[in-house]
Amino acid sequence: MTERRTPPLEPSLLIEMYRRMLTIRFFEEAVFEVYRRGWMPGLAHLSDGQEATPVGVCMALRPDDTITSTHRGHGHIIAKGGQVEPMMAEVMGKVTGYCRGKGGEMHIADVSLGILGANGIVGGGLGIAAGSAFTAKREGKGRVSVAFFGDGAANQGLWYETANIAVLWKLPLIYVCENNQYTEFTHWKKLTAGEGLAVRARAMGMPGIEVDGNDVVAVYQAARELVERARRGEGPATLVCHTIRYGGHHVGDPGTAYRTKEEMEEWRKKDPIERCERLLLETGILSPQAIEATRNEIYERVQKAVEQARQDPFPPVEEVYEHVYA
Amino acid sequence: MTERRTPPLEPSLLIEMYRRMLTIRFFEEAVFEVYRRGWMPGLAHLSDGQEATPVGVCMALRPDDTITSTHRGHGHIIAKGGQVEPMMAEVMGKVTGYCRGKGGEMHIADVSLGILGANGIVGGGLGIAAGSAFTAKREGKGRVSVAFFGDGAANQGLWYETANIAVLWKLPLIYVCENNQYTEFTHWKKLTAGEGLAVRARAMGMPGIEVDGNDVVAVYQAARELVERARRGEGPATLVCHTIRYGGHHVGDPGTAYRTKEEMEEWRKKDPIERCERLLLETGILSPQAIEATRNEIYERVQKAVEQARQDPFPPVEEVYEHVYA
Amino acid sequence: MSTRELTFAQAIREALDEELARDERIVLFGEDIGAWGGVFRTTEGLYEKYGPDRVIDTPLSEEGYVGMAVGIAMTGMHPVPEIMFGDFITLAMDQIVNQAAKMRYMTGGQVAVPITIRATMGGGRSSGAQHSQSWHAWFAHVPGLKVVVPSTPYDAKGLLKTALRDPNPVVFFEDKVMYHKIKGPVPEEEYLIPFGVADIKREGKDVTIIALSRMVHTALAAAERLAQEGISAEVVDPRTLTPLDEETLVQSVCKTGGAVIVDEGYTRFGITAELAAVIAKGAFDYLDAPIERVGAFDVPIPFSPPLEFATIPDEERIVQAVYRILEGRRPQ
Amino acid sequence: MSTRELTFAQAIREALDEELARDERIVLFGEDIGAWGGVFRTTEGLYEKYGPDRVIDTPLSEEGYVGMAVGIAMTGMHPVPEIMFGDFITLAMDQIVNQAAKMRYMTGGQVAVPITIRATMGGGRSSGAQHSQSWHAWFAHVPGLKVVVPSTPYDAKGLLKTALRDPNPVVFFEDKVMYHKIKGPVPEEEYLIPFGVADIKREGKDVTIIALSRMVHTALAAAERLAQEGISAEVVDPRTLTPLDEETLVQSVCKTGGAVIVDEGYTRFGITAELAAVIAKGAFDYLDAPIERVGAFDVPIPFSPPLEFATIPDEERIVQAVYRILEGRRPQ
Ligand SMILES: Cc1ncc(C[n+]2csc(CCOP(=O)(O)OP(=O)(O)O)c2C)c(N)n1
Ligand SMILES: Cc1ncc(C[n+]2csc(CCOP(=O)(O)OP(=O)(O)O)c2C)c(N)n1
Ligand SMILES: [Mg+2]
Ligand SMILES: [Mg+2]
Repeated sequence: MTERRTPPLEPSLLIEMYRRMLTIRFFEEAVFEVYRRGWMPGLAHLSDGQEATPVGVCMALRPDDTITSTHRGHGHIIAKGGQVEPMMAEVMGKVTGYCRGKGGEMHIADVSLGILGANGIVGGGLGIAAGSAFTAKREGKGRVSVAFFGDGAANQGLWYETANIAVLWKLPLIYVCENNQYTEFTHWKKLTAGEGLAVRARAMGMPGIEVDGNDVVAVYQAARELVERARRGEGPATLVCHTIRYGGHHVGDPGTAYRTKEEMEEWRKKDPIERCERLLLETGILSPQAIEATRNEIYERVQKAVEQARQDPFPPVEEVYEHVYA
Repeated sequence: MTERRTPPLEPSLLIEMYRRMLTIRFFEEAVFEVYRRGWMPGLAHLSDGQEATPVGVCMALRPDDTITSTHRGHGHIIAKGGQVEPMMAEVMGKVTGYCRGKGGEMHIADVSLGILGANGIVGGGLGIAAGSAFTAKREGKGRVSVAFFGDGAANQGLWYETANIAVLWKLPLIYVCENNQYTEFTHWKKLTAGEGLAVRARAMGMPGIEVDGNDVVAVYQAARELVERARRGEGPATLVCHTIRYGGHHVGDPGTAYRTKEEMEEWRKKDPIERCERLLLETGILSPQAIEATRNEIYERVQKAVEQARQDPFPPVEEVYEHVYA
Repeated sequence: MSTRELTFAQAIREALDEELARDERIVLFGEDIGAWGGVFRTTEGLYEKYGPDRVIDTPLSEEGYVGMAVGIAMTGMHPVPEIMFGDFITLAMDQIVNQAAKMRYMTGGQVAVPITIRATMGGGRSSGAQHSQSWHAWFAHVPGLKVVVPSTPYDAKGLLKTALRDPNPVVFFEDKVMYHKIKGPVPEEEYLIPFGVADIKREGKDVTIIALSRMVHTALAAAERLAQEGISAEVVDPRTLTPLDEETLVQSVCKTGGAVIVDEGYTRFGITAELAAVIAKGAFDYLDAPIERVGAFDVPIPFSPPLEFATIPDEERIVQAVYRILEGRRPQ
Repeated sequence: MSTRELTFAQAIREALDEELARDERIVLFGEDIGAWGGVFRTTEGLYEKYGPDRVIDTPLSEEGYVGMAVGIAMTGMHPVPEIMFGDFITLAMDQIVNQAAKMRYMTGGQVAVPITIRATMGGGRSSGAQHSQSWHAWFAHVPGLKVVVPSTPYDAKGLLKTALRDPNPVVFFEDKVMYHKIKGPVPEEEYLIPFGVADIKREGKDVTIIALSRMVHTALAAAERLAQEGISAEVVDPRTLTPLDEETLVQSVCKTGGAVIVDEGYTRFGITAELAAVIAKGAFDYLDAPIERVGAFDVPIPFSPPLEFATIPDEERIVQAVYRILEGRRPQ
């Protein structure tokens, strides 16, 4: 037997990270299938390939910390504890969905878990995240707020305006920029001046850190440090995670026209889940059998969620006028 | 007789700078008087004290270069060649004004001089300036675009969005931030995170330079370098000029509640016009008599402009429907 | 009940003061609303009384601080962002329309978004085209928002207090010309005014003038002039646009047989259009003449006073509109 | 004249193509409109044909690139910024409303601001509350803008070419559901359609249905159904909202005595209100029944299909509105 690696983190934590990443992967693959079979209305924006970022960040959070999510939000929601059953029902527009079918694929939220909504306006959630950080600071319980957003969103003026305010007021806010290399169909470097958001963040007076967004341990460690700093009242920070989405911009885009095969193959070698699996095996935290069992268990759960959601009813038409006002 | 200083710039240039700064000073003082006497409708935002920045920058420009101005725009307009007569008439809402009385104090423009309008939306002109730079680049004649704006405007998202695009597309655009220490009634440091706009500009991938905004020669030299760089096709830059407004935020504000006497006295010692006068005297470019004559000449011109504007008619009511559409 | 005369600005300030004292979840945001007391003095003294944690000066970033207000509201507080000149609300449109107004619905009712956005409106101050606009029609068109347009100190205070207890986003429009010019009685005792209840500001029987915000005063002056000529005009103030008290408006017109609708916003596709459409339908069998709409001219607000005053509805235009209705009145 | 059938998207693309070729001052801006050809394929092939200097991919910065367009227009070019989903136009409101629409007026006529803003509208694609809205009413309310709402490939091409030669800011709304679903004849030869001229899409005598953009097709389907029952409905399409061809609308209603107004935007304070107000006045003596307004329900557009389809006007709602008018018709 070869020498075992020492686990970089608590085994239970690593297992949980692995489970959440797998859940995201299987969920996204299932949504794709649901779309392909015509079981869902509209389109979906999948995040398979990007699992390490939301999971690494969210495992550094407390239950009462909040996140804001994006159009590509399924991963954030699962990472923060969202359940696949009401998620899948929401994707299909069923009344059993998190938002009773009113939100849809792009707007899944579970406010009780601190998930303050996903946003179809790219960058639109940055204000909400900063606002949550304001309340958190006011409450004084060390709660933090995380804003997930993409490399494209990073060029919206709202980032700049809230970053200025967050630094000034020392808000416990972590900007997590998932740089998946593309803003829709265009490479981020064609759309982003200078060296990117981490450098800009530093110019605003906050830490700007970049990490391998496909390494869940690295993401976790970086996030943890920034989160703890924010909890201590030392203000906001920006964490840029470099990653890739495997699929297209949405389920209708194969994602091949603007990306090369080689590029994608390079990224596949850095698959976040495989890396985590290797780590679990090499540290002896999980046996190959346990890995296999975990995969099966989660896969089954997601499949069941699909089956159940298919059976579930659409919302009754009377609900159309509900929830406009509180 | 004491040794003479060597002029840092062409004497004719220094004289013209002096004349334009004086014109601004006397114009602003006249507007205040016009307001005080109830000869103008509404309020006015004066820039006395800040003369060196617009003049230093605009003397580095060609006639076909464009500028965009702000709510505190009289100085920019005079610096770019605007005439006091139609300006004063505009301030009073007369049909002889630059904008036939439709624009008013806050919206004086002479497009034929490359003055693409002043803006009552703080930061609102940044898009226009970037657009003019786009056209300039397309024309390929070395023309540049200058955006004047304040320390307050620098926190608007539009700066960030256009800065990103301007750097990406290498637009011949000079952002000139007049940091007059206050955003209305609040000190800029209370509203601005980090070290300020020059640092932010660098993070966007363009030069960010700071100068003494009360030293017309320093402003000119810095502007000239950035303008020439832009003409050569090397892209945008940001120039931050530190200065102060002598008066209040507008003519109804004495400007004393949020600023100390000492602070203002320090600034008065750095008066841009007095410094320029001293330079002209010490270099022998102008004699005390010539200085006196220049002051009188310009003062008289501004006073005449006031008298004429008072006589001028208001626009006929029929004009209200004109100029909505071209 | 003891009453005093307060200006419109004082009434606003008093509502803010009382609600800040009552509910510590309320926080005010805006440019120079703190130490400076607000450029229109509507927050005067509140910074001193409630401190910099409750009355907060923001950077010049309308999108940013209104956006933050959405998140603050979603996490249990009640933010009150101020838009100094309503013209600048353009910068915060996305956060108001796509975020604040929709979050409850999109989450299937999981959250409430209690934000009170205070914005000014109104021209007539020679402030030029970018400091004189009245954009309340836009927000009345957006589901999920409530829109309030008070005309008197009494209404302003009672409605603002209601807004500050409403769990929904409310856009509260204050005509800046009224702040220091309009005075009126305000009880010492606490009171609230419910949304969706129009107020008959003057009773009459020959014609109904529907007006809101500052135009109520213009309408009342016109009604006074008409009274001298023996014409009895009823003046009705809807007070809120969403919800809209259609019934009171329609009933008044059913009684008088004629309606003039007055609003300081632009005429085309504006407030007067909706109110006219509602009344034309509701009072279809009672209208003796076409409804008259009196709004701002459809031009950017000009600076020069003779032009500016021409664009904004005045007494004379209202009176002329009433004449047109009475002339056009069919033999009964 | 030879004609072909083109889809709505192809007609748009062809107008852009022809005008890009005709006038080199025209430059297109937008997100992924270049190499990718636009997410709705309306700029397909134009990048290849006119190059990256004429068909320009922008960062995700709506306020920024629309703002730039104002300056580009003021310096002699004709920019065409695209707002991928009309919902995002909220982000560019200030630049459209306070800058583009006012610059000419505020400078006393010194400049023209020829911008053609292309924006989509329309729901029915299960895209959720932030990708399904129709905000054309806002812009119709803003002086200085022109607003175009074409319903057919023929109109889209002719009106877009007119917009691209107009020296004013034009907001051109394209219902995204029509892009690939609606086909129609388009002549090979060049033609332009002037603004402010409504088009009678179907003649009739019993009732007038006024509809715009995609709702024209829904109205035509309703008219067809009504025809089977012996009811002859006229369908009138205003095509542009500013300028508005009030005369044609009013004349049609004077002829038929009844009006149903259909728009996919929200009902309250929306397009249907202005059109109803204009007609209620212009056809006052000819209306036999109250005007019926059919707009989207006043709720954020829901995702789930049964809810979403309920909110958007359909054939059935139009037919029912016609029934109400004919029932309510007074004995003549
Ligand atoms: C304000 C706004 N503009 C444009 C779009 C259309 N759009 C949807 S996703 C997207 C790209 C977003 O890129 P990025 O932020 O990098 O996120 P990613 O899709 O890569 O996860 C665009 C342009 C939008 N939804 N919202
Ligand atoms: C978008 C917008 N927000 C707020 C205002 C109100 N306002 C006018 S001037 C000003 C301060 C501007 O500060 P700065 O940019 O530093 O320019 P300065 O007045 O110092 O020249 C403010 C807040 C405005 N006109 N536009
Ligand atoms: Mg991306
Ligand atoms: Mg300043």
